[in-house]
Parts: sequence; C-alpha cells; structure tokens
Amino acid sequence: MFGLDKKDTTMLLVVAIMALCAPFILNPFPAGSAMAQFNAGYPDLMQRFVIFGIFAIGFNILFGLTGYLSFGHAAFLGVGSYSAVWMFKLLSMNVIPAILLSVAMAGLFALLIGFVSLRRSGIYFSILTLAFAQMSFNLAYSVLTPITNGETGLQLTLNDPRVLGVSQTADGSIPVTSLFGLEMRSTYEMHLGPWLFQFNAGYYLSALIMLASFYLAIRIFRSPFGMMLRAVKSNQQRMNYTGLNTRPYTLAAFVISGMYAGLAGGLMASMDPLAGAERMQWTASGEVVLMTILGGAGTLIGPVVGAGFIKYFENIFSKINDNVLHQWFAFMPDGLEDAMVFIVHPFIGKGWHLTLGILFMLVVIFLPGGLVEGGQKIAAWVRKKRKKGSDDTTTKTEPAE
Amino acid sequence: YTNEPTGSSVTLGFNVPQTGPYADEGADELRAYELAVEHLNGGGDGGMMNTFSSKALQGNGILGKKVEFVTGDTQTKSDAARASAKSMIEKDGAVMITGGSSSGVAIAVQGLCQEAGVIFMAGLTHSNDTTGKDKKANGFRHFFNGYMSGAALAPVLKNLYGTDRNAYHLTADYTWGWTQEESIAAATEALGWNTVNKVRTPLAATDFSSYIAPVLNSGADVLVLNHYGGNMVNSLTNAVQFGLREKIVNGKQFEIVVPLYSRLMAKGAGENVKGIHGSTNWHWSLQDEASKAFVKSFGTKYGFPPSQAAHTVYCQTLLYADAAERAGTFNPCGIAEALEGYEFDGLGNGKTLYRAEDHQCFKDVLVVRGKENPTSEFDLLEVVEVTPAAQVTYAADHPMFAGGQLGTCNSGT
Amino acid sequence: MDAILLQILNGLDKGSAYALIALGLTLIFGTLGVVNFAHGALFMIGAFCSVTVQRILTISFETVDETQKDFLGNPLKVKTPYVESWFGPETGAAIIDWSVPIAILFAIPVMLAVGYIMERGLIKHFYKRPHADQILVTFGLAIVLQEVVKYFYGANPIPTGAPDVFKGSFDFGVMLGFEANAIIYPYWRLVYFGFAALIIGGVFSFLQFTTFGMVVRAGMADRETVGLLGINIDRRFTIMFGIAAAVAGLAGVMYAPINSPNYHMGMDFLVLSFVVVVVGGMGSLPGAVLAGFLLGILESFASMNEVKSLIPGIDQIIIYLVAILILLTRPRGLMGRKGVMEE
Amino acid sequence: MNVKPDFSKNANMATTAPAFLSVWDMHAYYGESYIVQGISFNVHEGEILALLGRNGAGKTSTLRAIARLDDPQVSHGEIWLDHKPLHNMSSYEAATVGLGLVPEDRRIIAGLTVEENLQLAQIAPPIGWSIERLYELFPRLGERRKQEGVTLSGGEQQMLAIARALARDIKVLLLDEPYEGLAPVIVDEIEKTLIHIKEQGMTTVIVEQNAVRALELADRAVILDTGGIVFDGSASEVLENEELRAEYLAI
Amino acid sequence: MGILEVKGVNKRFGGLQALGDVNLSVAENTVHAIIGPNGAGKSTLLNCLVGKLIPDTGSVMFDGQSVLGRKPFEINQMGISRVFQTPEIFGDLSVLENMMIPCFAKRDGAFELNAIPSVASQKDVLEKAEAMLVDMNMADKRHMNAASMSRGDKRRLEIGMCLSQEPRLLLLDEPTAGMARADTNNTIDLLKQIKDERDITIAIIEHDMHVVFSLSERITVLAQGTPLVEDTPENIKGHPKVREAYLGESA
Ligand SMILES: Nc1ncnc2c1ncn2[C@@H]1O[C@H](COP(=O)(O)OP(=O)(O)OP(=O)(O)O)[C@@H](O)[C@H]1O
Ligand SMILES: Nc1ncnc2c1ncn2[C@@H]1O[C@H](COP(=O)(O)OP(=O)(O)OP(=O)(O)O)[C@@H](O)[C@H]1O
Ligand SMILES: [Mg+2]
Ligand SMILES: [Mg+2]
Repeated sequence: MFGLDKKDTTMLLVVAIMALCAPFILNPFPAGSAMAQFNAGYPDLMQRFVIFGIFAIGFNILFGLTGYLSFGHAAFLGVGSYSAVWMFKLLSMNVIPAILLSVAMAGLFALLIGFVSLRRSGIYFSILTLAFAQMSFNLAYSVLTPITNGETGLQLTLNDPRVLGVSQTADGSIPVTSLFGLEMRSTYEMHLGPWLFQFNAGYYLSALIMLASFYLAIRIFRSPFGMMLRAVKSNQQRMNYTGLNTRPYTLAAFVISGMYAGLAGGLMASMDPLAGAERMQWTASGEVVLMTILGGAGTLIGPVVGAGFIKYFENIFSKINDNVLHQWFAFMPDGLEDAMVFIVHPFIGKGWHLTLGILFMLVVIFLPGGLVEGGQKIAAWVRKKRKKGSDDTTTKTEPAE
Repeated sequence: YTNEPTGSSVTLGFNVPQTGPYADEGADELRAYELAVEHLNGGGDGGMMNTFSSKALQGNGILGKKVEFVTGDTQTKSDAARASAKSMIEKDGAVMITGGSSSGVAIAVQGLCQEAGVIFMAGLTHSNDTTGKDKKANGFRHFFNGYMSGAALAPVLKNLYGTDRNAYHLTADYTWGWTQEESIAAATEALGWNTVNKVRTPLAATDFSSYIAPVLNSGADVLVLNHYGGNMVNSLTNAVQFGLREKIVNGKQFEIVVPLYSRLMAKGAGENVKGIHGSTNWHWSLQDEASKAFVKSFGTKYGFPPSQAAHTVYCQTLLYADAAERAGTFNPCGIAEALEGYEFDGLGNGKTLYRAEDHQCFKDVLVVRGKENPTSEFDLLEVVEVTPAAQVTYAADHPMFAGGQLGTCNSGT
Repeated sequence: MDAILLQILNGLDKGSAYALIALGLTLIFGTLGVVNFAHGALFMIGAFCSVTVQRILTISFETVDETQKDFLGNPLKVKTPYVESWFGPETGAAIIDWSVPIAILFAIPVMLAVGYIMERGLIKHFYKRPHADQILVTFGLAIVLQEVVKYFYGANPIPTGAPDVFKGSFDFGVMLGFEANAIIYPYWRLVYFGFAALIIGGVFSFLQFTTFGMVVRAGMADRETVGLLGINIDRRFTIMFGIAAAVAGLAGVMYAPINSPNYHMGMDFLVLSFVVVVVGGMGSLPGAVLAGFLLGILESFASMNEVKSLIPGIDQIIIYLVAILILLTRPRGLMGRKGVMEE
Repeated sequence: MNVKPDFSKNANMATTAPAFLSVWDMHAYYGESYIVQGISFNVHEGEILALLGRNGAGKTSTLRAIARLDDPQVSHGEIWLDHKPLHNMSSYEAATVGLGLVPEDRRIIAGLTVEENLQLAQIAPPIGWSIERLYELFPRLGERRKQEGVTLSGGEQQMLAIARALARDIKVLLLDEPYEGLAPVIVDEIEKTLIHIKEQGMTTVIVEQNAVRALELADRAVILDTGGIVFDGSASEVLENEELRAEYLAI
Repeated sequence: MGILEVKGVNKRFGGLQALGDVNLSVAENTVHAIIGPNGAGKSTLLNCLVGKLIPDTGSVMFDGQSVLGRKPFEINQMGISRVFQTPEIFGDLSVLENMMIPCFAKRDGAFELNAIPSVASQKDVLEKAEAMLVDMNMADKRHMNAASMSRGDKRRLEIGMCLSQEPRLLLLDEPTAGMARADTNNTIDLLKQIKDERDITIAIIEHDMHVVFSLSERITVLAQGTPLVEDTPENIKGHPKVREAYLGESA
C-alpha cells in the first residue's frame, strides 16, 4: 500500500492509529485521580509530541542516513518560527501560507549553511553547523531585534498590519491562527465517566502533517537516494571512485532535513504564535540530537519515540511537586509517607533534569542503539527464550560457503 | 469563561524557574506561594492578610473554594514557560497563572494568558515593556520597573556622588537591559551627569574583564551595571577585581552602581557588594507592620527571611484572591475590573496603586546599599532610602512605555 | 596603543582559561576520541572543590549574642569557624583566606578519583560505541553531576574569594610608560595565567617527552593492534582520563575567584571548549592551547567599542565567525591530525 | 557442515613430543555467527605449521581467537602456550607471554611514523630484535623511518607489520597471509628469514593463500573448512595428496 | 594512440621521487600489467590516473581527454573504474546494495535525487546487480553485511562492483591478493571473458605472476618510479634485469 512494503505499511498504519487516538491513549487516568498527573493528553503537549516528532524525523534523515551530525538544526526551526509569525503579522492568520513560508525560508537557510558546512566532514562539520546556529541565536537575541524582537520573542500585537485579515477582532483582541476558519485552538471535550478527552484542531492538523512527513521519510529511507546516503556514511572514498558526487547528496539531505525543521518551527508558531530566539540555541539543537539518538538514530520511528520521551519528561515530571507526592503516598502510614516523599523528592519537580539525565544514561548503557532497537532486541530475546524453552536446539549460523 | 471552577476548589498555576540559573529565586517564589495558599485557606498565622487594608479575605479559600495549586518549570525560557503555563490551563484547569523571573518570560506568558483568557500576575519582571509596549489587559505587575529604579536612585546618587559625574554603562544586550539603561541614563543625565559610554555585553558572557578593563581609561568615574542574575554577579565581581573601587578618577572616588539589586544576587557576589548602591522592590529589614508580619510567618516556616521575589509573588496571590472576593467571581474580566485602579495598603510598600491604564503597580521603591558588616548570611543589604511612590510615578503615556495597547480583557469565551 | 595592549593582556588571560579547559577536553576528545559532554561538569566540580574547601574551613560553632537580634527578632547566633578558635582568629582567618590555593591540594586527588571512576565505570564501555552514544551518555552524566551539585549547593552563584594579597589590580601601564590606570590587571588573573602556563607545560612535557602520548594516540587509532604489542592500553586510557579530569578540575579550582561558581558554569563553557578544541585541530595539544589563546584575544578585541561600532554585534559572534573562517581555510583546524574524527 | 577432527586417527595428536602451542576444542563467535566450530591442533616447538583453507574458511578467525582479540569471542575451548593458559588472558597478556600476530590487513597505525610503529612494539617487555637489526632485514623501512606508516606502499607495510612482530621477543609467531602484496624477491627474503628464525627456535603458524609456497616451507599443515579442521598432517602429505589439494585448496 | 596516454608524469613526496618521468601507453581493449618491486610507485601511478593524486608535472589523457584537474567522480564517469589495494567497499551495506550502487552510478550519473520510488522498484538495477553477484559467485551472500565478509570475498565484491559499472578502463591494484587459488582462477577467467565481451581495457598491478602471465598482453616494469622495460610477457619473463630486481628465483 502507498508504494511501501508490508512492514513499512504496517508501521505507518500503527503510527497513524496511535496519532489519531492519542487523546485517548495519552489520557489513561481519570481526571482528578492521583495518577492524572501522568496524563499527557492535553492539546499543547500532544502538539509538541508530533511537532518535535517532525523535527526529529527530519534530523534523522541527515544524521541517521549520512552520519553527518549537525549541531545547528535548531536554527532552521527558529527561522521557520520567525517566518510563520511574520506571515501572521503581515499577511493572514491562515496557517497554510505561514507554514509554506517557514519551510521555504528554512530550506533556503539550510542551503546556505549546508553549502558551506558540508565542505568538511566529521566533527569539523558539526562545529561549523554549531557555529552558524550560535551566530544566528546571538544575533537574534541582540542586533536583529527589529526582526526577532530579541529576548522577548516575536509576538502578535494589536497593531499588526495583516493584509488579508483584521488587526483586531471586534472585541479588541488579537485574532487566532486558523486553517481556513477552523481555529487551531478549538478543542472538543469529551467527558466519559471520570475521564476527560480533548480533541484539538491544531493537534489533528499537526498529526496529519506529521504522518505525511513520516510517510515521506519512509519513502526517502527506502529510495535509491536513501541508499546513497547510507553509502556516504559508509565509505565516501568508494562513492567518489564509483562516479558519485557526494556533495549534492549530502546537501540535498541537509536541505530536506532543514525543511523538516522549518516545518516543525512553522507548525509550532501556528499552534502558538510566538517565536523566541532560544529556539535557536545550541541546547535546542542538542535536544533534537538527543531525541534522535535516544529513540534510535537511523531507525524510522526512533526519533519520534525519542521526541515523545523527552517532551514527556519535560512537561510532566517538572510539574510534579511535593504536594502531588503526598497525594500519591497518602495511603501509607505517615512516617512511611514522608520517607517516600523524601526519597522521590530530588527526582521530580525541580529535579526533573536529574531524572532525565539518569534515564539518558540508563538507556544508552542498557539499550545500545536507542529505545527502538533496544525494544526490538528485548522482544527478540524474549522470543528466543520462549523458543528455547520449547525445543532446545541452538540456532547455529552456518558460516558462508 | 476559561476554567471556571465548578467544584469545591480553585486551582492556581505557579509557574517559576525551577531549573537554570534562577532556580533558587524560583524556589523562593514557590515557598511564598505555598505560604500564601496556606494563609488563604486559613492556615498559619495569616501573614499579611492581617495587615492588608482590604478585609475581603476570610481565610476560607477564595469565594469559599479551597485554593489548590499546580507548579511548573519555566526554565527561564519563553517557550518552556508557555508550555508549562499551557499545561496548567489546558490540563489542570488553572484560572490564574503567576510567577516567573525574567521579563522575556513574563511577556511571553502574559501574551498567552491574554489569548487563553486567564489572569496573569507577573512575578519578577523589571523591564519597562511588561507594562509598556507589551502590556496586556489580562496581566498585572506588582514589581517595579527600570524607570522607577532610575527615578528612585537618581536623588540618592546625587546626594552621594554629586552632580558632576561621568557614567559608563555596561548593559546586558537584550530588551530588559536596554530599557533599564535608557531609564537610568535618562535619570542620571537629568541630574547633570554625563554618560561617557554605553557598552552592550553579550548575554552569554561569563567573563567581563574585556569590558571592564577599558572603563578606567575612558574618563568615567561611575560604572553602571545594567545586569541581572549571573551576569550581574560576574560583572560586579570582575569590576571589583580590577580594583575599580580603589581608584581615584577625575579627582573623585570611582563608584559602581547596580540599579537592580536582589538579595540572592548580592549573596552570589559576596563581599563585592559592600557599599554598592542599587534599588530593590522590597527588603526583609523593612520595619512596617506588614513587612514584619510577612517576614515572621515566612521566617518561622522556612528558617530564613524571604527574598523580594517571594514578597512580590505572595502579594500578588493575595491581591488576586482579594480581587476575586471583591468581584464575587473568578471571571478574569471581573477580577481585572476589581484590580484596575485599585488602591490599598498594608502589603509592605506603603500605599499602593494598581493603575488602570497600564496595569502597573505604583508604590514606594527602596534604594539599598551592600552592607559593610553583615551580621548573618541574609543581612547583606541595608535600606538607604525609601523613595515615595509619588516620586517614581510617571504618566501612562510616557515615551519609554509607548507603543503597545492594553487591549480588552479576555475571559476566553 | 594602550587599549590594544590592554586587550591583548585581557585576551591572554581569558585565553588561558579557554586553553586550560580545552587542554583537558582535547586529552579526552582529541586523543581518546570520546565526545565528552561531561567535561564542563568536571570543570564545574573543580570550582566546587574550592567552594567545598571554603565551606569546610568555615565550619563553625554558634554562640548566642544577646545584644544583637536576628531577622525574626530572636537573639542572634554568631558563628565562629573552628579554625579560628583552634589557630587563633588571625591565623584562622588567614587559613580561610587562602582556601582557594589550599583547594588545589584537595582537588587533585578528588579529580583524579572522579576521572578514574568515570572512566572505569562508564566511559570504558563507550570507546567502541558510536560518537552519538558517547554524546548521550556523557550528556546524561553531565546533567546528573550538575543536578547533584545543585541539590547540595543551590543554583545561586557562590562567592569564593582569592586570598587578600591577590585582590586588587596591578598597573602595567605605568610600568610601560603609559598613564596611570591605562592598563590595569587584577593580581589573581596574573596568578591564573601563571598557573595555566604551569599546567600546560606540565601536561606537554608529560605527553611529548614520554612515550605515553604516542601510545595513547596509537591506542586510539587502533586499540586491537596496540594490544597485540603487549601494551595494556586500558590502563593508559584510564590514566589519561584521570589527567584530563584533573586538568579540568584545576582549571575550575583556580577559576572560582574570577567568577563565583554556580552549578551550570560547566555548560556555559562546554560549547566554547568544543569549539576551541576543534579549531585547534583534533588530536593536537598545542593546537588546543593556541586556539584557546587566539580566541581569547580575538574575543577581547571584538569587545572593544571601536570595533563594535564598526560591526554591530561582532562581540556576540566573533568566536563562531573565526571558527568558521579557520575551519574553511584549514580543513583540520589550526594543527589537527589527519584522520582523527573526520568520519 | 561441521567436521570434527578424528583425534584417534590423528598421528599428530598422539605424538610424544610436548605441544608448545595447543588449541583444544575451540569454538568462537562473531556476535551471533558461529564461525570457529570446535578446532583442536598442536604446534611443537620450533615447528612451522601451515594453516590453509579457502576464503572464509575461518583461518583469520582462528588466529584472532588464539591471539585473544575481542572478536571473535571464544565461547569454549582451551589454548595453551608453553604451559600458560592463553584462554584466560586478554590480548595484551597473551602478547607478553610471547605471542606475536601479524594481522592480515597489516594494521599499521595511522599517525605514527615507521620508526614509531616499531618503537611501539618495544614499549612493553619482552623486547626482541633491535630496530637497527630490523632495518638491516628490511632496508626499505630504514630508508623510510620518518615517513608516516600508512603512506608506505602495500608491500612496505607488509614488511613493517612483520618487522613489528619481530621487534618483540616472541615464542610463537602467527602470520596471516604474510606474502600478500609482496614482490617475489621479497617473498624469497621473508621465507629465508622465517627459516632463519625457525633455526633459532621460533615456532610459527602461517596462513597463506599461496599454499604451495607455504607447504614447501612448513613442517606440518592443518586445513580448515567452514570453521572445522578437515586435515591435520605433515605438509608433504598435502603436497602429495591430489584429492585433498583439489577439494580444499584448488591446486 | 592508446586509450590511456601517460606522458612525463612526475610525483614527489617530500624528498622521495615516487614517480620519475613515467610514460605509458595502454592500447584499447588490451590487458596491460604493471609490475615492479614494492614501493616502485605502481599504486601512486594509479592514484594519479583516478584523481586521488595530482602529478607534479606531466599529462594523463584518457580517450583523448585530459583527466588532470578533474574530481575522482568525474574521472570515473568518463569510464575509469578502480579496484584498490586494500578493499574499499560499503561496509555497512549489504552485499547486494554494494553491487547496486555502481549500477545506479552508471544509470543515473553523478547525482540524481531519486528520493521517492523505492529501491525495490528499480528492477533494471536490481537485475543487473543480481546478475553480477551470480557472475562473481557470491549470490548466496547477497544479504550479508559487507563488512563481515572475509577478506578474499571483499576483494571479489569490489571487483564485481567495478565491473558492473561497465567501465572502459578498469584499473586493478593487486586484485587477487589474498584470494584463494580457485577464486583467483575464476577471476582470471571472468576478466578475460568480460574483456572480450565488452570493449574493456584493463590495467592491472599484480605480484602474482600466475595472474600476470595468464592475463596480460603487455607488461610494464616499474622500478623506483621509472619504467624499466615494456614488453610482451614472454620477453619480460626472460629479461635478466627483471629477474634480478623483481622476480627472483621463483619465476
Ligand atoms: N566481523 C565479523 N562478523 C561476522 N562474521 C565475520 C566477521 N569476520 C569474519 N566473519 C565471517 O567468518 C568467516 C570466516 O572468516 P575469516 O576471516 O576467518 O576467513 P579466512 O579463512 O581468513 O578467509 P580469507 O582467506 O578470505 O581471509 C567468514 O564467513 C566471514 O564471513
Ligand atoms: N603520501 C605519501 N607520502 C610519502 N611517501 C609516499 C606516500 N605515498 C607513497 N609514498 C611512497 O612512494 C613510494 C611508492 O609507493 P606506491 O604505493 O606507489 O608503491 P607500489 O609500487 O604500489 O608498491 P606495492 O607493490 O608495495 O604496493 C613508496 O616508497 C611509498 O613509501
Ligand atoms: Mg583471512
Ligand atoms: Mg601498491
């Protein structure tokens, strides 16, 4: 189906179903229960999951396939966001032109930076991209303030010109982003017993775009182009002496992944029309690197998983405070309750970084190849164990010949 | 309206930096929030509820609903702060968001609250823009701002250092720094001071030596550090290291001024703050009844005196609750109306006004000095002057605050 | 003229910090080939060694002073450090005053131990893993180290002064015939500069004049073959890592009086130190040092007002701009070796 | 196919002379792939053993396993060298008790000069031939002592790899295709050297595709196929046995 | 006028004259062998032909066009393919993929953004690659990771990759080194066959005289960077200087 083989089709369908049912899947706990803290099914976080998913998928096209580790991809995300917000300010609140401009601008920017940076490989390439991104960030924060609004970030105001639209709504507020009239923030709430599920227009738009991006990424991975990129990673020298020019291949990969980042940036701004310089900082670039590695670089679904993992911790764990802990452990006797709170305390709320750091380490140490590959290995191991139980012949790989 | 509380409780969102350089400030804010909630729900000794001029609060929550709260981490990044605030609004049903420790974050979250239709009570934000060009109908600020710092400091500086001075500004290169630089330069120039140079320093700078070294040679005899947080700690430390304060320039003792002071920063800069002047929103050593009551209940609960950030957010929580009681509703528009133009006393800075035109609060501003002989680790600043509110008040259409529109209140319907 | 001299001096000093951090990093990154995102954290731990020694020396007992009141109006508890009561107020105060230099002695074993544990416990398993994995694990470690420090010391910077004799500044200008105050320089920064020179010299002579450096380089290029030649390369890697940790830590110890240590200071330096190492050229110690000084000096120049008014914002980007220019004109940085981390 | 040698028929295993290097029932894996499938053979002191077989038969893997490199991993079996249990050692320990391997892809260390490559071999004791003596053996290396090792020509690299092994005082020399890429005259030279060091008591295992040459040099031969031993006997026996040569060596 | 004309090529490495005034003419559709002692400059000469090195002086013409100053991939697209002395393959890719890449390069040129259709849908390329694998006798390894093949197999794969490009000039640097005798013979046959079927010219460097003499029509002997003689195999075999400097007793 869709020009994919069976395995890929299944994967795409699974991802599609997960994405479309996310409001249910991510909200397993009844609202108001002690565990509700772990629910992630609210519009903003769901949007973030898929948007960062797009960002990471795109990053993986470059890093996973070619092995070129860019440490400046956040710059494209930032450019995308700024472009989108400017589009909202100047043209219209419709998200389509904004997203298109984001992708185009990010692509252009990526072409420029990629053209220069790809003259070098390995760590030298990484540092070049880092340097470009940091320059963009520093300039966006200071001298480019007229364009970026500096530290405060670019926001909509009540006096934006907006050619195809109004500066203010009738009641004197800033109009909201929409897709031909469908407001991105409009949310349908479904109460089902104690559960509350939220279906948000913006999320579904983002999810559909994510699915399209994911589909495109699968196609790229399975295409001759994808194979060439893996060949670049494996042996550039052989590429050259096989009559293949590696530069346009890597540049194309760089630009494509830059456009993915721009798309993510544009979507982010479409969901929440604000663009801040810190989106371009090296830590933001580092974050997408971590997402990709954590999920599994070079695997298709890994980056999305990694993105979800990090965003979940950032948004859920940081919000757990001692009060919540006391609620959880309320069933315990007082002394024990306090002890538990005391033990858990350093890892939640302001300690969420600590938990994240520890998890990073645990994942790399015990699941080399990232969450996805680790999961596969565990699954294979379990399968093998089960098989071993039934018949006791070890599978011997016959050596060649 | 958005997140109308239907049950027996009402949820407030406390959005403070819990990671990153301002984490300690954020932690202090959280302490104050918890204290405020305790007091609102009738626990503890009531703190400033007893000294507050409005008596609408009963100690039975707000409008009879028990106050609950959720916390989040702004990371001192606008994106993260907005994400955190959004989750409070979308997931936890918060009716009011408050907190923060930088102007960028405050402005970003204020914008969000305006769109979402909840009240935003800005925490620590000192930029003129928060209630200037970026003011919003749903947002209120209790903290003072760059202009007020200038207005409060100028007379003191005049008394101390005279009218014939050459000032050299080092300014953090982002919007807050610029507004403060503009305000202070204007205020000191009005005294007759000459501004020798205004130098912008990168936000990411950690070592300011290359900016400080040329100061002495520039003919300046006063150095103004428009820095906050780690920047300020480092630039002040560097300036003292270079021995600027021992120098005589133009026949005068060289001086350093740090317009925006906080006790936590003073602590970070250690001995270097001794004798250096600046302004602050509030200080625990104030001897009015309200301040004493607050210090007492905070100090008893946590074992050390509150910071100005703690004071600010505590006041804002009480003020929000009070406004809800007076308005009889949690509807943001009702609350905004109750707060607009509201005048009160008994929260530590004397008579205070929440001006309707820009939602800026006007109250006394403190000029402080690094203490020469501190008696304890908290006793780092001493109040030199309490500048009365009248002296720091400016017209709502003052050019430094021009540009934005307050807009109309949004209740999210 | 004096302004230029001043900025060169400044740059040398800034550069000595950069060089020192980059030197430690290049031992791990350029030589062992491990992308160590925890290097900044090692620097930070070094700085906190200073803080810790200061804290240990000022451990105090409390006496109640009825004449003074604390913030709650209770009688004030006055703290007196034990060292002051043991050695007398003056000697005691002097010892506390010298806590940063004393911390060097404390930091050496601590940092060697940290480096040893880190290498044996973690990094050892990552030599053969992809750089991506190294990034993830060391980044995780960096966060953990940071957060642990934050848990115990808070997020606020902690002032850690240099000994009194090194406070204040020295007037170079007068020595060179300029006006007074034209070129001033804090004493402690001179000390730092000297200290950096000492450490750099020490590490160089250890690695250049012994076969140790050659063996480690060979081991990184091809562990297997070096093992076949009877060399226990693991042990040498551990030693190298320990040295690198110690260099990073000592850079931090001495840096504490320059800027008050805080838990995230390592991250502030991290990106910069990677840039310095790469601009210097992978695998080259002299390259890292040279690049450190070069970037330090250029950064100082860029911060001059004359330059800034010519090119606005130049001081914000100078380092990155120079890095880009150098990497584009010299494929392997200033003095990089062929084949190190080019894939 | 997994052919286990039949020890009872094996004249060699039964010999009374004590084995100097002894491999017993060795099994080794690359990750999941089972490559060395139960190999046993002995080498006597001062003997040259030719280890032969087709591409992919497992010769290199066997040598690597004996040298205790990380890959392939020996899962079972024992390796003894001069009464020392190599199977309990790591590769550098094996090297210190007297094992020397000349790896098939030469493994000249990048970034080091010719001389440094040799010096590297003499850092850990015991030390064998002096560097000067090695230069006498391979004058080309002496001429290029300051050149970076990896820029040497293919044959020069091979010389360096052999020289590096001799720079250590070893008891057993494992050679993986030592003649590969060498000009015929040089092959002659090296052969002479091997005979020379054999006379001084060196024990050698040689893997070589040029089977005839290897067999002419060797005392005994072991033929591998798909990870198992299919022949173990004297070298001349192989040279004479048409069938064996045709089936496993295609000569 | 040969398809490849090398005139007056010089190349120095520091103090070392690696190539000194090399003239070489390779006639179209012949097999031309270049032999010579180790370090004679044979590989260096090949490097100058494929753009890896640029000669200090001299000219290199392929089919009437100069190759100097062109990038390696451009030279390859002109029709020159090269097999390296140490196998250069795509280690992380499967054997089949390794074989497909040159087919793509042949079909699509130096760059083609073929990002949407799947590899599986490129039937022409797949078939060609599969056929080549069968020719190279390694069809059973098609899904193996190329890096985990034995060395001889890697070399055969590389030859196959170059052949599947259908080059006009094939440069082989010791293609059969380390290859088992049976495969060596196969390779010789394959090369002969391909040369006859498709108008292909081959320049080969080899130390294995069996290969050299069974394949080549002309031989150039290179010594110390300069051509010593160029002649037919029969004459070279008997040439006293060549025997002395290169072949040794074994020839
Ligand atoms: N790293 C590896 N991972 C997996 N399999 C491997 C690896 N290295 C070798 N093999 C497999 O092990 C088998 C034996 O390989 P080995 O290199 O020992 O053969 P060999 O006899 O030395 O062959 P050659 O004469 O070609 O060098 C081959 O089938 C090869 O594919
Ligand atoms: N990059 C380089 N720097 C210095 N010398 C080099 C470099 N590359 C090759 N040489 C030297 O040039 C000479 C010719 O080398 P080349 O590789 O061409 O020899 P070759 O004829 O291919 O020998 P072999 O048959 O051993 O492969 C050798 O002596 C080698 O050491
Ligand atoms: Mg082999
Ligand atoms: Mg060669």
